[in-house]
Amino acid sequence: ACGSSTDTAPGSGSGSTAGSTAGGGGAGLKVGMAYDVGGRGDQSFNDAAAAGLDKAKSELGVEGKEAAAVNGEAESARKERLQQLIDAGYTNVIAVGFAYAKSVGEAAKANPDVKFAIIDDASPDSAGSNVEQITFAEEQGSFLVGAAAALKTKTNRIGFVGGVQTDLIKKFEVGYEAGAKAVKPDIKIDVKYLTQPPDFSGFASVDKGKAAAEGMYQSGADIVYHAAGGSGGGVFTAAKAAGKLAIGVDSDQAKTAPADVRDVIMTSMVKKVDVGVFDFIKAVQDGSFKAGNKVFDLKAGGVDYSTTGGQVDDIKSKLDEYKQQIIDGSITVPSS
Amino acid sequence: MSAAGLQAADVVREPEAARSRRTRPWWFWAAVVFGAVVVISTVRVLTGANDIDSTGALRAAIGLAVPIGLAGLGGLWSERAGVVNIGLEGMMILGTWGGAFVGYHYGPWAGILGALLLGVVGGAIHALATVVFGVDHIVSGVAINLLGAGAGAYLAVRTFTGLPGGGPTQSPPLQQLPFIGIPGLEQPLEDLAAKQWWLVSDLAGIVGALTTRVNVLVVVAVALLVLTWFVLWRTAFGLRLRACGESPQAAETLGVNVYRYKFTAVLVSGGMAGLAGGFLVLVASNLYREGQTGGRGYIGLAAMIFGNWRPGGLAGGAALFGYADAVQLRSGGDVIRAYLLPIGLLLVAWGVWQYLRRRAGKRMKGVPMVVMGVLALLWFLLSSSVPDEFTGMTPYVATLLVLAFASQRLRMPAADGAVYRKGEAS
Amino acid sequence: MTHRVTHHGTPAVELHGITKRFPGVVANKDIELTVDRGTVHAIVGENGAGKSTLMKILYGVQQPDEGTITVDGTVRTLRTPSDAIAAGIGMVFQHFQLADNLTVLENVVLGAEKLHGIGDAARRRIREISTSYGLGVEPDALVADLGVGARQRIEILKVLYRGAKIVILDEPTAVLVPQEVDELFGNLRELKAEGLTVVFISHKLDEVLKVADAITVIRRGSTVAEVDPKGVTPRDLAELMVGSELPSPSTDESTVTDTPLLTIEGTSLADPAGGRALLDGIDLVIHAGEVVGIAGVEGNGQAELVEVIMGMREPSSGRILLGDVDTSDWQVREIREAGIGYIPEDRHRHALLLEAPLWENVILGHQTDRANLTGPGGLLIDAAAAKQETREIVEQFDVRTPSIDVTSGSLSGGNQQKLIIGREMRRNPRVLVAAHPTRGVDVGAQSAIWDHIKQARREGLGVLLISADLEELVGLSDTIRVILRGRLSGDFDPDVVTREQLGAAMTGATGATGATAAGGPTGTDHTGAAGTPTDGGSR
Amino acid sequence: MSARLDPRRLGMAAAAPLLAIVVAVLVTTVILLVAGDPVGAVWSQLFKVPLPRQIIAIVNAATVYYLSAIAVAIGFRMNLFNIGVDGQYRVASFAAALFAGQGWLPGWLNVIVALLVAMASGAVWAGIAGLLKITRGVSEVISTIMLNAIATFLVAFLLGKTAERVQGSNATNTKPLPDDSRVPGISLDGIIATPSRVYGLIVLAVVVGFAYWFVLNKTRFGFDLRATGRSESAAVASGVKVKRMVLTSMLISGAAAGLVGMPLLFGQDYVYGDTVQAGLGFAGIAIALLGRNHPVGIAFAALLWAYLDAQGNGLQITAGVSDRLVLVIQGVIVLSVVIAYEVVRRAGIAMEQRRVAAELARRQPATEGAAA
Ligand SMILES: Nc1ncnc2c1ncn2[C@@H]1O[C@H](COP(=O)(O)OP(=O)(O)OP(=O)(O)O)[C@@H](O)[C@H]1O
Ligand SMILES: Nc1ncnc2c1ncn2[C@@H]1O[C@H](COP(=O)(O)OP(=O)(O)OP(=O)(O)O)[C@@H](O)[C@H]1O
Ligand SMILES: [Mg+2]
Ligand SMILES: [Mg+2]
Repeated sequence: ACGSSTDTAPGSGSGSTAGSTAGGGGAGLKVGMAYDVGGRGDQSFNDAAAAGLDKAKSELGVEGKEAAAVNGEAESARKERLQQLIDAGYTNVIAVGFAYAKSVGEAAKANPDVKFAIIDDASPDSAGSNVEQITFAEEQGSFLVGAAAALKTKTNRIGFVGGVQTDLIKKFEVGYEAGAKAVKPDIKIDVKYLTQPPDFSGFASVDKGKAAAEGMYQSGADIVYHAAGGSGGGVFTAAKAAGKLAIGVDSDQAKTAPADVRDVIMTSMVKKVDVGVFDFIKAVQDGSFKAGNKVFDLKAGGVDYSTTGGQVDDIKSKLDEYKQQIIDGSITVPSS
Repeated sequence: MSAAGLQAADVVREPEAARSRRTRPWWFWAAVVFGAVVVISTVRVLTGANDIDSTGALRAAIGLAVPIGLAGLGGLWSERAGVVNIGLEGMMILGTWGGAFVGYHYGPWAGILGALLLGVVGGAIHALATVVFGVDHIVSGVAINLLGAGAGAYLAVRTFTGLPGGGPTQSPPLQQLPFIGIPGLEQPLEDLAAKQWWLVSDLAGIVGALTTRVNVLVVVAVALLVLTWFVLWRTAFGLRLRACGESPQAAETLGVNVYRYKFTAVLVSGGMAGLAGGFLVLVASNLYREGQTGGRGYIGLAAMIFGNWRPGGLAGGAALFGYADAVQLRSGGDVIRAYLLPIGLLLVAWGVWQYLRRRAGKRMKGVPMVVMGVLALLWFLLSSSVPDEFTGMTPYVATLLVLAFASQRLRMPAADGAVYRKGEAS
Repeated sequence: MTHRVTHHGTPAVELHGITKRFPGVVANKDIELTVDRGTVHAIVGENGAGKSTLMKILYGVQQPDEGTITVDGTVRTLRTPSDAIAAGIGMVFQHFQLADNLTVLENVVLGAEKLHGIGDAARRRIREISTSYGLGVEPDALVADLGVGARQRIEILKVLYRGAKIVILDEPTAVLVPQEVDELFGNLRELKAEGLTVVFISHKLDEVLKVADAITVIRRGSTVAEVDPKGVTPRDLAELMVGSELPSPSTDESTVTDTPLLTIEGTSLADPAGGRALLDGIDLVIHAGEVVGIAGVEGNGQAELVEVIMGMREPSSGRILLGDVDTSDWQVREIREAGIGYIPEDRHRHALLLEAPLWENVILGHQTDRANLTGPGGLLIDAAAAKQETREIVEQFDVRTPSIDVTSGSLSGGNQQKLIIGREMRRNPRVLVAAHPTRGVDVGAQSAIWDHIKQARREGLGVLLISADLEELVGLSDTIRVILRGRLSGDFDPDVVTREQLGAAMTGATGATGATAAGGPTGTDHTGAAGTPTDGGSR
Repeated sequence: MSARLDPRRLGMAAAAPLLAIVVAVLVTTVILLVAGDPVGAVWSQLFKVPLPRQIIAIVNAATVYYLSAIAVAIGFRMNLFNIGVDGQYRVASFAAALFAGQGWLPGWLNVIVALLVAMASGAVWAGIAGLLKITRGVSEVISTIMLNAIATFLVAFLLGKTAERVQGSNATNTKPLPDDSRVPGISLDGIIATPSRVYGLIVLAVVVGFAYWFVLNKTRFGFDLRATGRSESAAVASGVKVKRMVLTSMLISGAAAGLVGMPLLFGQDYVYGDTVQAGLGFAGIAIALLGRNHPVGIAFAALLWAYLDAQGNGLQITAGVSDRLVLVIQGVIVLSVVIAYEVVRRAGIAMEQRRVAAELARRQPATEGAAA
């Protein structure tokens, strides 16, 4: 997508940016997207958001402008990014990641005419009359894959690899554990976080993900769930080498992971960031934008488990049963 | 001329000359290693922390140690020639991009060359700044870290975006380099290791990790280590190179072209660091990923200093770090707890010995050790595992502890970091 | 007074019209030099006269701007030392060019690996040369473990190993004691006998006269004379060097009093590495107005003695009294504050901040001297006062510098030394610890430094003088002690003691302490040896 | 005296940075051309006049960089390479945020004590490296690298234990500062029209910078410190207790590092959490070196750094070029600046020597035989 900029005459100043030319020619809505660290192409969280934008481009004819965060950047850099998107005329701004919470809050106050969406945050920091706070019930989706892992394990031991030990990733772990314990109260769960904030390299350390998962497989676990972004690739490699199974995260990784490891991905906890993004854009276009927190939970179809590959077909009914119980509230999944 | 007079003078000088600083013989180190295995094996049997030296843990350790070792080797080449190289991290990042880019388009073998080459480019910049322009070595190194990080990321955006499975921060998956091993050994060793016998299973685990399913690039790395030792300490080229790090003026007055040796050394240094990056993309991860080096260049530098600017020592430092990292990544809370036992005992013993040996005034030096040792032992007895929050620190704490107890004999090349200009011999 | 020397046959080296300019200074100007084969040819001149530069040109370290170099009848262009080595030239530099942390073998074969490799063949060859010239060099020793004499011999071995036919020695005797100088000269004669040619630079004119077959005098970059050593005196040579008459030696009366200033009692220092004690029961008293000279082969405890006195090391036993105050456990700063001045042996390492301006260097070592300080509690540096002080030092001690704001590194060695001496003397110390105060300094500056020391002595200063220059020791000291293996001998009276007696005591060849000529400080002066070293030389 | 006012020298000193920037622009342009990125768009973004709010942001960022660089520079002047400023300021920021968040003390008192807490904890963290160096001879390069990593784990662990959870937030933060402990920004409304404000604690940077200059250049302690940095052996012989000096300067460097995060804490974030700005210590190394360890030089370097950061932020949006390019430019600038300085320095030395020699040649005839 980025290659397009080479087509622009040097010096024209208005170089079209990543992905901005992919959409239809319609003079639709102008959407600015501020990614978290990693940006478009991270094969993970940011890519899911990008997918939502791409869909909006092709289906709704909106125009997009994108920029990504840098590791360890200052708060002011985030604020400035949002402001520059607005200055460039992209007056519907999506901030991807909770790091933007404060910036969105302030930018929203300073630009009351601009519509904002923020992913993964529903705190007072980012709240505003022109802000949609999009959050996901990661713990609910994780509960389901946790249950799936417990149902499938032969060794009564499963694992969880977290990229960076943040509260957000902790939600995945807690839900996963609850799901597994709901099926087998005595199940043993190995947990490993690759790095601690503010060292976010745990989302990019394939080798560490691999080492962690290998350790789990070799000490008896047979299914490992990862919430480790790019490091998850290492978990899959380890599963493949050990002849064991893994669980993907965010998107349906049995479809997106490298072809040779897809068969070890038993299921994935799908977090539909793309849906959140698309819905926001659509709502703004429709004029049905509503400020406030929009929770994408199981009930709303914002999180789910995937069935690609058919490896969980045999337990699907049990999983759907749990799903129903969560939706109707008879099971409350803890989130921390 | 009076040979007798000379003898007399030599006798007079004896107090100085007597202080010889020979390095320890190889069997000393062999004995140390074997002793360590015995201790570890005993601890394993006593505590049941079987992952302490399992083949898997050791394989992971090797995988984590190699990039650090290669980076350290890069540091060694450059610093032995008198050029401080804090820019290893940047050169490594360049290597990751080079390895991935070339590896993707021309296959993993070519990828090795790509990584090497990009590292050499980083080395060339450092050499240009430090050797040709005589810039402060640390400044140049810091600049190269910035440059490497920026260039790697920038190039990745330009070259990986739009490739299948690639993106601005990530390359497409790369082909694997082959693994090799001594055929027919894997199964028997694995069986033996599984028996969990004292010493026997441990040795089987170690031999297994070293002889089976070893990536070719690991073999290359080990070969480079040995080759480095050979070239630097057993050839005329190496002698000249080291002389440039010890006394460039002396080398110059004997007809050595110091600039050329320094330049070459820094290029090789870059190549090694690049290869360290290449290992990350070609073996450890099978793809490029922004931020993948995660400060390993600095750790490599630390390993080299740890190893007293010697290949064997730096291999030891890298191995220690890699092993500790592997253990902690493999959720090794129980293994780390197991280590509290020998460490506690060692500290107590050392402290007591200090107390007994020292003169009255300095006896108290042993006391803190005993206290620390007792605390370690208590921790060992009262817990079943070290909490996960602490295991992550293990490699760093272990390195610091080892240094704190064994440092002091470090000696860097005498002219390391000094800017050399030709024609200043006097 | 210039004695032209006639040359026969093809000279080994002919330098013709050599000119070398450095930014703003002409180091060599139209130099002519002819060195006959199989001779020892000396070059003398003041500090900065251009001797080293000329030799570096001959050795290819630096390139001449003009002029030709002819070696064995062939005109050569020597771009690097390799070219010179190929032409059969070897050089021992003014400052040793050795890598401390390499072995002797490695230092020797470096750059000449093609000859015998770097292994056993080379080792054999080194042993061979060592034996045949009696150098006593052990190939596998670490250079760091060796003393100066041994290092000097390694430097010579390096040259011989390369098969050099022409050997340049730039001030090889500056750091040697008499025995070592004799050995070196023995070596030179042996080399000469084998047909080698030696070019030799020294400030010790008596030595020069002793070994040289011909002498070239250089003054401010130009050759002023070539003389035959027969028939000239050191004084003639010195006057040729400086281009004017030298001052006549001053006469001194003893100023020794009964007031002990510095008393060292039974002081020992254990070797941290566990060897024999570095200092062993040192007893020494320095009285007001007395100069106590310490002679000895380098490495026998001189450095340690100074370090113990200055508080850089704590003695393992014994007492050091300043007046009647025990200072044994004082730190350097307290000791300096108490009025001990210090002229270290290695000025670059211990006495100067080479990158700092002169006035900051004048503060160094006297940071707590109220004269340099201002503000409440004296916490601030008084730059203005320090600069004024520096100006006065520059004036009074003839430090040749254009400004006090230039870095001390940009002064020549002699001027650096004068600055250091000025800094210490101006503070009116009670005791001065001076190690090799005139090492590598030219004759003019040297006598100026001596005058300052003598002047202060008259005013009651006590001096501990450590020197490798026996002339200096004999000329300045009221009492001489010899240090050997960390022990001090009894007193020698400088007026009656001979070189041989001192030499024997320094090497332990005889019952050294028995040779003591007179006990205690003596009242006679020793004019004959003081003044300049040049006339005391030929005993 | 003449050394100060020599116009040629002054000219050369000014030429160095300019030359460096020209070289940096050229090199970067070549990179852009090779990569096929729009050269004009990049430079017009990087060189366009920042908007008022961006100027404020640049000044604010520079404030923080400045403190970090001073902390590094203190070590450098002693020949100590404190790579650990990064860990030190994170430990300190956390401790200060934790303390100040409790609001035990009222208003300004809370701020001042929190600053002291920060300095103390930064000093303690750096002191570990100092102690290891003087007691065990551990290279501060290694120990500070290790301590950076250990700081990460320690702070993350303690933050996890002490964090204040906010409903709906995924960020992990300490308890926010009470309102009366937030340091108000300084409005520059009179000069440039923007509601943005400069950190109130920019005062801290000014004070620290002045103190750095004053202590190093004017005090006895500073003299000892610089002497040790220039020649340890000479310093020992002059009576400096080098071990104590190492520890002291490590402690001071750590204390200064402790202040790095304070403008952020009291002027913007009001909490310490996992989205706090990281890597400031490493930027500080580059900035200190770029500013040649000089308090004013560092100020310029910090502003340049912040300027490039700020202008680079918009690269993706206005020029469609990866903002990683800024890192490349920063690296190229550091290299060209130091190379230019080196070239100029050598020319300067040659000039000085020429002067010395000329002066000597002039005085020589008069002083000949001066030994008398
Ligand atoms: N590399 C250089 N750059 C600039 N000037 C130099 C250089 N080397 C020598 N000089 C100058 O050349 C002159 C001659 O120096 P040289 O070292 O040859 O003197 P020397 O006769 O060997 O003195 P000494 O007896 O002290 O060794 C000195 O004035 C010195 O300032
Ligand atoms: N390589 C060089 N580059 C620049 N200047 C030099 C160089 N070598 C010497 N000088 C200058 O030459 C002058 C004399 O230096 P040199 O060391 O030869 O003095 P010296 O009197 O011979 O001292 P010493 O007797 O200690 O050798 C000084 O001003 C010094 O700065
Ligand atoms: Mg000289
Ligand atoms: Mg000389």
